[in-house]
Amino acid sequence: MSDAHNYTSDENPYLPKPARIIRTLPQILDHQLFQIRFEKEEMINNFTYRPGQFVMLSVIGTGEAPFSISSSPTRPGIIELCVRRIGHVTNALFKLPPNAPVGIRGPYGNGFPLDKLEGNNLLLVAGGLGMAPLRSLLRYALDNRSKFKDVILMYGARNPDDMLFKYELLELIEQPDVKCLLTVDTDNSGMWKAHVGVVTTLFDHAEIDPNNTYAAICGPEIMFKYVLEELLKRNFSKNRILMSLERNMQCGVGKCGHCMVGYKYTCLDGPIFNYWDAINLPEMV
Amino acid sequence: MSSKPKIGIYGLTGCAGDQLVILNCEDELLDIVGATDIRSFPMAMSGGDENCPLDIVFIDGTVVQPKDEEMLKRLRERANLLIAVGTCAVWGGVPAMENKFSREEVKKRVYGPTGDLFKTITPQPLSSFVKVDLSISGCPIEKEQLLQAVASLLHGDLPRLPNYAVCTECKMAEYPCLLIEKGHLCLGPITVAGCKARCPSYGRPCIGCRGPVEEANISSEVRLLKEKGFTPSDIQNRLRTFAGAADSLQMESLKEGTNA
Amino acid sequence: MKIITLPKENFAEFVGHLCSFGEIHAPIKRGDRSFVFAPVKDASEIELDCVRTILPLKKYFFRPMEVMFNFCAGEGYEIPSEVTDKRIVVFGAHPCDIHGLNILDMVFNGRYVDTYYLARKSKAAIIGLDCIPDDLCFCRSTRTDFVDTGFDLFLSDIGDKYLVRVGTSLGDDMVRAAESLFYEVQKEDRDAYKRKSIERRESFKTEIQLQDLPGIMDLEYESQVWQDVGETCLSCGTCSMVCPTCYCYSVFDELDLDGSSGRRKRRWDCCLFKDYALVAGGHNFRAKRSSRVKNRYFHKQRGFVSLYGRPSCVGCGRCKAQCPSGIDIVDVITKLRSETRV
Amino acid sequence: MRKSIVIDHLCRVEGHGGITVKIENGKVAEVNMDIFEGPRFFEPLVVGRTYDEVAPILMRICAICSAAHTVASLMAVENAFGIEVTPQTRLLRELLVQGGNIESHALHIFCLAIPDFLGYPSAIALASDHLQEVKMGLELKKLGNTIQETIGGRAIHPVNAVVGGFGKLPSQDELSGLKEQLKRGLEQSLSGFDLVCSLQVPDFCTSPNIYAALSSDGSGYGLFGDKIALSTGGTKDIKTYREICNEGVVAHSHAKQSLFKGKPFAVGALARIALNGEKLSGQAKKAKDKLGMSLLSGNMLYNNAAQAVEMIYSIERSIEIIDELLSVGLNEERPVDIRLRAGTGTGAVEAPRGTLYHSYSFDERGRLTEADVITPTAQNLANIEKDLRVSVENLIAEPKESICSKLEMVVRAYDPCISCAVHLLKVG
Ligand SMILES: Cc1cc2nc3c(=O)[nH]c(=O)nc-3n(C[C@H](O)[C@H](O)[C@H](O)COP(=O)(O)OP(=O)(O)OC[C@H]3O[C@@H](n4cnc5c(N)ncnc54)[C@H](O)[C@@H]3O)c2cc1C
Ligand code: SF4
Ligand code: SF4
Ligand code: SF4
Repeated sequence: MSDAHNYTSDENPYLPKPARIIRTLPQILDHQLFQIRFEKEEMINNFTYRPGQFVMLSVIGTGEAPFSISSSPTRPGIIELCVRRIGHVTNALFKLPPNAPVGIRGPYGNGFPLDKLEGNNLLLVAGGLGMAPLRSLLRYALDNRSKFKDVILMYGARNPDDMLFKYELLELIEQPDVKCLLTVDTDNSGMWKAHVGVVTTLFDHAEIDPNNTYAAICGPEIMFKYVLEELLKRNFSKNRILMSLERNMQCGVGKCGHCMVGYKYTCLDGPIFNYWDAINLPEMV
Repeated sequence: MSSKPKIGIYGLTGCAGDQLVILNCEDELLDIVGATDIRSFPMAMSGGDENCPLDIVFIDGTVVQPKDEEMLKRLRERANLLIAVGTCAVWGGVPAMENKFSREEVKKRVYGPTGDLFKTITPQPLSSFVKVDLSISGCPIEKEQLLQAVASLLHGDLPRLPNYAVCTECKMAEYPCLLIEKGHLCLGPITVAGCKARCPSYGRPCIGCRGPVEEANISSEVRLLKEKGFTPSDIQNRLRTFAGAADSLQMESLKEGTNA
Repeated sequence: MKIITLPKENFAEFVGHLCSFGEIHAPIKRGDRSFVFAPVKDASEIELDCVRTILPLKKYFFRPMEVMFNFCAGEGYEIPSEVTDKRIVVFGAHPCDIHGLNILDMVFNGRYVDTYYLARKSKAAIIGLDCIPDDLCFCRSTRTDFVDTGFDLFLSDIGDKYLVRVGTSLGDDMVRAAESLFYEVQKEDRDAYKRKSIERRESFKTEIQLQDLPGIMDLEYESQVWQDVGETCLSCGTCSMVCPTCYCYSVFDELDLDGSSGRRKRRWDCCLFKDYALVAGGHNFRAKRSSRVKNRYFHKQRGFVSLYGRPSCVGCGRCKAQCPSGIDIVDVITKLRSETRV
Repeated sequence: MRKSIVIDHLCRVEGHGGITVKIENGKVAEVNMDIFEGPRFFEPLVVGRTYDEVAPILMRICAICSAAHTVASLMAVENAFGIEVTPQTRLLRELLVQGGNIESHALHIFCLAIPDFLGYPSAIALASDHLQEVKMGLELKKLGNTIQETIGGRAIHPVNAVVGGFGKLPSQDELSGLKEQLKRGLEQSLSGFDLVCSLQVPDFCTSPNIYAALSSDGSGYGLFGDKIALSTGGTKDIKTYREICNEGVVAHSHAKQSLFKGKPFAVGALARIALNGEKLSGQAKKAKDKLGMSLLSGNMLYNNAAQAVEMIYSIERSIEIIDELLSVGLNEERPVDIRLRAGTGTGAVEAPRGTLYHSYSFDERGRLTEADVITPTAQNLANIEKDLRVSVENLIAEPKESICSKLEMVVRAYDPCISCAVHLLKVG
């Protein structure tokens, strides 16, 4: 209105930055881990993020979609996204040839409040694809082991073939500095050595002090419900329960309106919400 | 052998308008031909291959006789992706307008005894007989949507077509509302967009040629048209001109509230 | 603020001077009784008495459909020059229109800036004009009947002159370009302005009580009102398209036949659409129309207050004027307030 | 010896049709033009509809000639209510119909017929050897579509032409723009004509023909008129179209066939030029003169040449119409008001393939009680069978494949529009 301004493309938050898929690691049926690196050296060096944040991934020509970062900022250079094949963009992504160009913008969202978490016990509870954002936090905590007290992971999958990051996590079971509890709803293989039963049954296998623990939960809606019950039963403060929400997102930067829950933008104020905030969002009750 | 997708373009019973839209892509036609391997397009070429498997088959027109049904089922067997093009293929179109009288009866009246030589069935959209992978509606389809669809399909993706009402496009283009300003019987609120509100742009009410939008609130539309003084039979006629076979337009659902 | 007067007989000449600041856009007639902002060549085409246009001014800065960038395999992205090239002068923006833009300014600024909106906005001059409300206007209730920022010039009709408030240095440039047409404010001008101002205030016929509405909305979250409106609503999207402060959009890619070049586009979206809150896999966070209707009101009257300290509705009455099924925002809010059901 | 030739599916014609020929003892026993396009029963479907719904429904009989259907339908409605439209509306409607004519002829000549004469299966195949020609054809086709879009609001199934006038008028700028394109198109249509003239036209189907066409009103050649002219002499009022188009049901066809006094007759570009060709002027006249008498030799394969002449005519006439509209300036007029009354009306237009009749009756509330539509292809069917028979008789010594392709060529020369032909009328 007063001073005409031509915005440069650097200021344009919608322009994806060129990147390449350098490796894909099949996980389970229709889920793959994509390792992605920016094309430009300066992007590789400057791209920092917090566990729990997400990026907008473009398969140019098909579209864009949000994905949590599964890798940890403690291991820079490569971004890992664990993606479920489910629609247009993800289909196109799975069909890309090796070394294909993609676009990345971000990181977006609040991520986990690391400053608060540090010095506390961490309880990570994941179901299904919910492991994607929690793996970032898990790796971060293990790489910064001294900053945290106990680290407990509870992860449930439908059966052993549906478990993401299975081998990596099985290794953790042996590791002393983390309590890794894995469970499956049913064991169809007969080879499963860890627990069988829904995630909440794992609570019997860990000692948790609600006063100096933060719980981070991510998974299907129904799992949330039962895990919350379990935590509240154990007198967890609603402020110490963190959850990652999923909503439709078209922009990732708080403009398009789609991810609005009540009056919060999942992309700006979330996707990590503490339970108190979440129940105060009109649409979450 | 080329690796270009093998395409077939066919018409069942209809005005062939949607196939003509393909031919009307004068500026792009040679590009389309270049990017694909058109195996059969009886309206425009002779000597098509009527047996090979097809990656994508485009079909316009309605099923009104057993011959159409046979042809459709045969094409389904041959095709990886079957695309219904045009309101006739997607919703039954004008031929399916009225389903009150028996076709056989009319046929007798019209053709006399010779009518027995051929059979007719109640006009129905393709989806009544086979699985349809993508529906591009419009009477005729919009060129722009067709080209978008072809580009997406060649890329291995299905196009994302508008899933909102004509009113949205009407307002985006800032046309005065004919329903409000002139009391016209406009079906814009319940018709699926994609035509850029073509009729309102000419000061004409939408007659619903693209068929109903998903979850259209038909009962509210009917109520408001009645308030404007239209008779139930006029409203019903108008509603069922292009998509008489659509579930949402059957009389029962006109009465009930829909998914409020 | 610098305030001067422009005699009405000088108005046409002044408009003539404005073209050097950009293409002039002002309300003109379309259809039997509708108006739109459109390019005008001279003052005679302008409908000075237009109460509301079909679309608000957002259409100039946040386009109904726009190309965000073109892409071509291996060549990166190119932002269309249309975004930044053109200068326009919008004449005849009413106070609610300007408030609408001020609200969009807040939304499109912030932690991330929407460069498309802001670039276009930075190239436009806004000349406001006072208006006489009709039955549908309730901008007094939303406190948007008067505006003191967001314009370069603002004209108030005080009889045979306009009182002109100069809001920005660009506005001042426009005045200076035609300096001889303007005069200093006289005592009778001040009196006339105050008289007109009272007259205008008294001409409002529609009022709603908005102050404590956020609380009422929380309280009436489960109200039958939403169910009723949900049954009437056509989900046709009209209200959002015409609302000066609805800014939702959807993003999609369009591919050319060659399969490697194309463009990313966005278009206005509407939270009343079935797919708005749908996520992959088929879960819909607002599957019912009533929940979507409720969301629209919540966002405007409740959520925006939490985020920006004010509701985003500017009381322009467009949604009511244009709703094919006649849903009236004032009516809905009044019902919600008087709702007694538990 | 019994032999039969069956062409299951005719390609490069609109709709579904085939040919069956039975040969017994070296003689042609039976020749059938089979039409198995599914019947859509348009006429009874439209009964009970209000007058303004009729054209939008009935134009959907056919996509290629939807402009002609629209205009004929509107004229029939207006005729029933006794309404006169303004001269401006008449001009704009004519322009719309000319646009349809250009599009349809370009499609037929370049995409369907020329490949025939040059021995290609399609325009696509033709394009690999004659890219320039195909491109030119597509551009001419586009020109016809642009006219229809500008005036009718859509290239297929126009939305802007309504009872009493037009929804929205084209702007002066749009019209001047069209004119520029038409001028370019005129050049192309002349080269197109030369191309058609260079084709060898075989004469295996030559036989005497009766022609029918609207006798163009006014001094010039035209696609409108109140009278039907016949090459057997005399004219008839269009209201008596039933006397000419005596429709009958035949067993092998979903379409009815028309006979005039028991004899087949032909409509279309060739018929129009035979009957009204004297009224041509400008480049079109020169083109017609260049072809000379061959047009009237009774060889329907010359229909393509006649279409090429008409394409020149339609372009020249369109320019003329635009000049006329621009010289007086467009009048911002609304459609003429309608006073409902019970009545019957007929409208006729020369569609690209020949004379098209729409005739309706309405009750006093403006609801349709009866509709009758006679399409050009329906009128031509009997004549096509006649020509097929003549051809088989002339070609009987040739191998089957060659007969087949030549028979297809005959059918295509008529540019039949099969979905048009399949309509319905009440018997008795
Ligand atoms: C913060 C966040 C983190 C996510 N992290 C992951 C992850 O780590 N791994 C993973 O596999 N998935 C993740 N998702 C879900 C993922 O975004 C969807 O699966 C993806 O958008 C599907 O896109 P599509 O085009 O393949 O699906 P389609 O069904 O074809 O398209 C879905 C449409 O909805 C839109 N959409 C926007 N937001 C979402 C959403 N959240 N879910 C679904 N559709 C959406 C898309 O843009 C698109 O227009 C996450 C979502 C959010 C919001
Ligand atoms: S004119 Fe029709 S399409 Fe346009 S807003 Fe009104 S009802 Fe909707
Ligand atoms: S406005 Fe309605 S009738 Fe007109 S083209 Fe669009 S969908 Fe068809
Ligand atoms: S909600 Fe309605 S009244 Fe309020 S600003 Fe939007 S359009 Fe205007």
